[in-house]
Amino acid sequence: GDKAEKKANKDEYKFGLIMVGPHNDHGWSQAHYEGGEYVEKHIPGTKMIYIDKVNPADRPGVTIPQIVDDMVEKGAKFIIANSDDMSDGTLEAAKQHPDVSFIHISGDHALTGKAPKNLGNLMGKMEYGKMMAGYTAALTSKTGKIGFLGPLLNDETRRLASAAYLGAKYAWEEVLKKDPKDLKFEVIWIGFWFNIPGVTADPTQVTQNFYNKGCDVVISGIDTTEATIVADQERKKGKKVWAVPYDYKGACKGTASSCLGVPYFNWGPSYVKNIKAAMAGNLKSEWVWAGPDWKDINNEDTSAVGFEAGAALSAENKKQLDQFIVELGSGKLNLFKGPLNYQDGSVFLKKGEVASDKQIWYMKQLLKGMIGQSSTK
Amino acid sequence: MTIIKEENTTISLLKDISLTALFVFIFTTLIITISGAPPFEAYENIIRGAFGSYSKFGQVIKVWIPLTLCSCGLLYTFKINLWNIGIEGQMIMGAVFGMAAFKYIPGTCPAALTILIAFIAGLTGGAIWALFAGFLKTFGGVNEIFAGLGMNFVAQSIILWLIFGPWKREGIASMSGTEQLSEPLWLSTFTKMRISPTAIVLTVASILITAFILKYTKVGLGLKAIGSNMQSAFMYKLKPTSYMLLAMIFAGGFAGLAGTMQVTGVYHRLIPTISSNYGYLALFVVMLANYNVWAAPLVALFFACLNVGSIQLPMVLQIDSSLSGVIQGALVLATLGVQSFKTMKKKRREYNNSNGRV
Amino acid sequence: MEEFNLTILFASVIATATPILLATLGETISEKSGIINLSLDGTLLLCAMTGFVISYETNSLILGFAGAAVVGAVISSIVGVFSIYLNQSQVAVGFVLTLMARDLAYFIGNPYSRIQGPQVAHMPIPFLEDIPFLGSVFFNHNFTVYFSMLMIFACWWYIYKTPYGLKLRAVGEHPGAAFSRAINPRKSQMLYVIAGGLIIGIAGATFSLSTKAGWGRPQGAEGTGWIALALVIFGGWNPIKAAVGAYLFAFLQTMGIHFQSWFPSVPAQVFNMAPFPLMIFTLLIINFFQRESIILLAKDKPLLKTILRKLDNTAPTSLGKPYKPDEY
Amino acid sequence: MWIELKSIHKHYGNVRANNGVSFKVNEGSIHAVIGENGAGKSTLMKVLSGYTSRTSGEILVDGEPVYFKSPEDATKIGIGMLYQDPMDFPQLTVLENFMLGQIKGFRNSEKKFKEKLKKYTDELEFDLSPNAQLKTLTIGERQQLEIIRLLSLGAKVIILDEPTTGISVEQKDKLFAALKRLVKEGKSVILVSHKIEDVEILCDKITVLKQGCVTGEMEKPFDLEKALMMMFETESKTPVRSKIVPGKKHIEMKNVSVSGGRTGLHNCDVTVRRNEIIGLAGLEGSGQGVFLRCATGLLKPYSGSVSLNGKNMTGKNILSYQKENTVFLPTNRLEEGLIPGLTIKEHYSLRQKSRSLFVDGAKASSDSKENISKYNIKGDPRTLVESLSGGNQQRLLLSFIPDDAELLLLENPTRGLDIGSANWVWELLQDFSKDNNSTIIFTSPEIDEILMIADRVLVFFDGKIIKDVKTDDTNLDEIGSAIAGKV
Ligand SMILES: Nc1ncnc2c1ncn2[C@@H]1O[C@H](COP(=O)(O)OP(=O)(O)OP(=O)(O)O)[C@@H](O)[C@H]1O
Ligand SMILES: Nc1ncnc2c1ncn2[C@@H]1O[C@H](COP(=O)(O)OP(=O)(O)OP(=O)(O)O)[C@@H](O)[C@H]1O
Ligand SMILES: [Mg+2]
Ligand SMILES: [Mg+2]
Repeated sequence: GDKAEKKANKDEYKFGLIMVGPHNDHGWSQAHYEGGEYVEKHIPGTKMIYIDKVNPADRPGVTIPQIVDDMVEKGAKFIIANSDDMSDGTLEAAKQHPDVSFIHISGDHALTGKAPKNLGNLMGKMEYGKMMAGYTAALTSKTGKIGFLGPLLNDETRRLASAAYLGAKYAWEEVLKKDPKDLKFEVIWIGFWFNIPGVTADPTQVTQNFYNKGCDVVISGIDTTEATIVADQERKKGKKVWAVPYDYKGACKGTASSCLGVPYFNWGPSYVKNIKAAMAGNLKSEWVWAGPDWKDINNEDTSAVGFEAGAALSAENKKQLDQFIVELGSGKLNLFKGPLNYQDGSVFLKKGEVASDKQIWYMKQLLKGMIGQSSTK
Repeated sequence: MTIIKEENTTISLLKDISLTALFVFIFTTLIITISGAPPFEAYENIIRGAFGSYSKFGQVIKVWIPLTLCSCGLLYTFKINLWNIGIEGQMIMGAVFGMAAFKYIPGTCPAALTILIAFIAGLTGGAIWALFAGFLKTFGGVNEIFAGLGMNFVAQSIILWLIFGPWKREGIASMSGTEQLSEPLWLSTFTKMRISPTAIVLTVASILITAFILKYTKVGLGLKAIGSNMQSAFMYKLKPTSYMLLAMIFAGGFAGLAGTMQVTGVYHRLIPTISSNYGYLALFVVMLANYNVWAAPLVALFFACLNVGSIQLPMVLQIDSSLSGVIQGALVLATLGVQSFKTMKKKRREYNNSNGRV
Repeated sequence: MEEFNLTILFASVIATATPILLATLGETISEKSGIINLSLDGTLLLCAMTGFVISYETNSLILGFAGAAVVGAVISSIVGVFSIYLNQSQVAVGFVLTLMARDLAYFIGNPYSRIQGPQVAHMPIPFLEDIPFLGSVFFNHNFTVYFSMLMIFACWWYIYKTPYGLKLRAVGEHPGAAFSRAINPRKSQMLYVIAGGLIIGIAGATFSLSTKAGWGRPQGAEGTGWIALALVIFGGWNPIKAAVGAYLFAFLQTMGIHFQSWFPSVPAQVFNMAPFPLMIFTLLIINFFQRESIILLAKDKPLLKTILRKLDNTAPTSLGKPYKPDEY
Repeated sequence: MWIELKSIHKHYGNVRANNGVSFKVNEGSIHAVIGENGAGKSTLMKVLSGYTSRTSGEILVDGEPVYFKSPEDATKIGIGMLYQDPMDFPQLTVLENFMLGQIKGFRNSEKKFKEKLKKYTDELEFDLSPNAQLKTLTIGERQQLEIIRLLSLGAKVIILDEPTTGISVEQKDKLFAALKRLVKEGKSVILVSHKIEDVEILCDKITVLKQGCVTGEMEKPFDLEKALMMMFETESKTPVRSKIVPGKKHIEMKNVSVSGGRTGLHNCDVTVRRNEIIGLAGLEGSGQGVFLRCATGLLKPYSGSVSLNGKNMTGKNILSYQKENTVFLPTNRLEEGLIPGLTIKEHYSLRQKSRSLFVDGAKASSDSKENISKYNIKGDPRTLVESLSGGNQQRLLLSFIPDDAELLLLENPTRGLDIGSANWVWELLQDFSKDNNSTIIFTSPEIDEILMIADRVLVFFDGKIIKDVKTDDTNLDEIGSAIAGKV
């Protein structure tokens, strides 16, 4: 029996998934984990090896090259590293294992030309999801005060926070026709993708602080679900507050009373595409930024990002949201269109100018009108 | 007569060790079973994870290095009866000073020289940090445990401030660390095991130096004397204060060296958790090694195996790798327990003997 | 956007302080009897995990709290047995336990991370909550908060106003003398270490069932134990002063978020560190004012004398020193 | 209530603190237990009060055998003890100290106890304020409180272990008056003391202990000389005092006050000249130890000044004193002189003078061998010092006196030595002093020894030097009464 098993193992195509957070975090890492499961289901003969919580706080002393070595020993031919944090390590490991294919999520080595042939990048166009998040938040908000629970500061997070702001601004000014001055959109950064006690600011406290300050919607930009949990607690105390979680389709589960909806990643289809290419031996070192399937952004076989409306979203606002999605999809509406200024007043997009992918990707500051740190000066 | 005595101690040592191991084995097996995983498979995976391949064993060595360095440092402070819990912070400050050297020494300086300066800087940084706790202890009367603990948190804040503030990556503020060092500043490594010969040589040298200092120099003897009875120090013209500070300098120096080693040899940058808890773990190591210079590296090796091997647990069995910490803790606790029972038994026997003579 | 609402600020200080306050009280009781329970940090986590897992499995909060309390008691009784009966260093054992309990919590709690579980319900106190300002600050919380506030006074009353408390202090001061006065020092030390452990256990469960509801790695309670240890010293082994310390710390922590916008160059988490320099400073002060020369200086200066008395945070005399009965 | 002790044994490991003690305490009497330091008096009393369990033997109370597991059991029967080392709580208040041991349950009965305390203080004419912190009280007042507490617990037999050490004369009178009153009421008192004078005034019967055994009993009227004989076995030693001409000022203390020890040292004014041999007399803990430690820089005075060879040394640490060739040998050999856990050879290694960083093992070996034979130490270089017998530990310590020592401060240098060895040591020291022109200051509990060796005697009482006299101008009686505070 043992031998047969080994033989069967030999025929398997193993791919390794390295996750920064717990695979059951109801957030970023779980979305990847389920993407991996999707691959196992849709490409027969593939098998996922995974390790989660790969970050220096949870696994002190453990490095990406080390894990990759181990996964390769276990037979992995394809490695996915799911955090921006793993950028240097993945590059190092890819150079050490030229015959193994690597995908670094959210990175840009393939874009900057640093990447060896066996390393590609993949990311979803979450700015659309975040626009929807901002849009629903502003539609729902009574006070016009919206908090954005930011992770760490970099191009990606600035991009996503700005996108959420643009969505909110659009809803506030164009849909609700309210005074632009009454919309207050504040970002607070905790310092990492999730809470590391003593190292990052505590997201629970940051969220509570938002609500205490009069925000009634908090948009989460972090990998874990503190925002919705706090929103739920506050609701039980009788406060009318909402939250928008992030990353994972099932993030609203259990906190229905406060959850307006969740912008999420659907990694499965992109993974399948990449792994199939790798199996056929023609995976290229590419920088891929996969967008939603505008026909049905929640189609699990085609759309890379989606927005799952939550139970707390009113029927009326849901209708508005659907309209908004249609407009975005048709290209009729482009929120990254000038005039837009950076926070310090310098010009981001001139009047009428439409941002290129690269401009959006390398977002150097928050946008004018947002409150919060743009960069750490 | 002495020979018989020695034989006895060896046998009883073996007896103690097996008794301790048995306790721990039963305890961990129970814990793993409770968690719903097969215990023997877990053990097997840990062993394979540590010895399964060159690169895995190389990884073990990578953990062994800082652990052993910190243990060497702690041997000095334990010798003089100080509980240097601040070792963690000392390692952090070593890393910070080392990183500062890398950052501010111009790139025109030869890499080898830069690395050397960084090591010296790290050693100094750790020592300075240890001295703070030492001064608080000797001149301020603040217990070294609380002083050290406090200094750990202060060090943690400093490293965070640097990483989120002045030393952040361009446009980024993340706990993932500073910009990477340029490759020439990495410690070069053997290809297969990916371990650095420099690091190994330094570590082995540290063990030998520590053993030599503690065994053959007046410093070692003085530390032991003051540690055993501070009240008598004046008879031998020993200054307890100076010796305590000296021990702290040694401890901090070795810890600082370990910190710099993590920067140039492992992470190639500064990260907030650069000390990886190795300082705290080294306290375990030294306790378990019964404060013996030769046993400490072996225990450190064993602990490193547990640490590295346990990464297999989540990958293969989907259980948490913190099992290694549980085993380590249980080992130290069981050792302390067995020790106590032995002294109690011995005392009881003496008591009974003296009764019998009445 | 920084309009301050003091009511909300203070209410949230009271609420966030709850678990750390309870932990501080538990440790104070234990240390008052002479035993340093250094396992605090790990114990809190293990109890948080236990509380969450039990409540989740049984759907009973009471069982969760009870289970956590029992675990807290078990860990502290290990510290007790090793230091009181087996003559091992309290520090060594406590330290080993703190790391081990933490890892044990992560190990056993792994399957339960990041799932939605039961939480303590919000429970404003009728009528009292309507008092302006005070009502919202003190009486608009959940049960754990009221419990912690009650415990401050309960502990204070027990320690300073009852015969039992007198005996507790006596043991911490001079176990040998306590023995000559019909007190069994070992038994009472054991008892109070365990009592402290029970409270610490409840503190842990308060984290996972209320303050930072849920379990995960990290849970968010990490590091609190060390802070509580510092606060015990800061509070001079007096429950009320310790509580003031806990609230002060919670205030600093809450303010830390505001500080981010006021001092953008200082990361918020730096403010978490505040208790530690304070602790060291307190210890320095304690020692400084016990110097012969200072006491002499104050001899005929009433003002200086009162200041000294106020600052006198003397530790229980036999704190951390093992008591050995006069025989074996 | 009468008590009989039958063949009490108490062993601490190898030490036989009590080795078969038997005697009887009558009802309504004051019974004295006297003996030299370490005779086993305190141990015996702790056994009787239930604080310590006995190794073997029997205690009969009113003819009934009793066994005490803790002081509580003894208190119940009516035996209470005032311990030599204070067994009270300086951080707590007088009232709290009084209540401890009497209170039960949850009820706060402060009021009741306040009244009770007042009743007793009035009765015995003590003056104690219930809310004062105990640490602000004098030793004498703390003893008064303890006695009251014992009475309030219903003690019928009160044991007092060295109650007169460290209290003032008025307090002593007060105490004795109170004790006499109690005895009249039918209570018994056991008084443990060094002070034969106190015993003479107060007691009805004396039991003398030596080395854990009863060496004599005596009823009133006492023959004090005989009692002293039983205590100290004062065999005549060969008088070896040598006439010496004092030289220049060696050490000078001006109005020095130091805290430490039981009593501290107050306003000490002394000048010692070179070549003098000075004996410090006084009860243990009357300030002699503090004096020596101050003279060697171990304790720093909080007022006054110290000078050595004309140099001002005030506030300097011991190393500076050692540079002036001062040597101090303490009496607690294992606590303050030797280092348990280290071998004889390691001790000599530590004392090596060379500036080299390395231990010269060969030299340490030869040093230890040489000294072992010179000082007749029973052990070898590899012996751990704690396993040497007390006498040999003392010899080892004496061997540490360096050749260039000028000021020798010796605390009880012949402690634990038999008479032959003691004489040998003194011969050695005197020769040394002659050869090196050095000064010796030593303490001894035995007046005889002091009178025999010293040129000059300083008598300490309650932290003060109350007599400073040439040996030729005084005698045993005078010194003896000075020791007890009568000048
Ligand atoms: N707890 C103990 N452990 C070991 N040895 C002890 C202990 N207590 C007393 N001894 C030893 O027992 C002997 C008798 O001591 P004890 O205190 O009874 O003497 P003492 O007659 O009261 O002397 P002093 O006059 O100095 O008070 C001494 O040798 C002492 O060292
Ligand atoms: N802790 C110990 N370990 C080993 N041996 C010991 C220990 N203590 C005492 N001994 C040995 O026991 C014997 C008796 O010691 P003890 O101190 O009772 O001698 P002593 O009769 O008092 O002698 P002295 O008159 O020199 O004081 C000695 O041979 C000593 O070496
Ligand atoms: Mg005595
Ligand atoms: Mg002896």
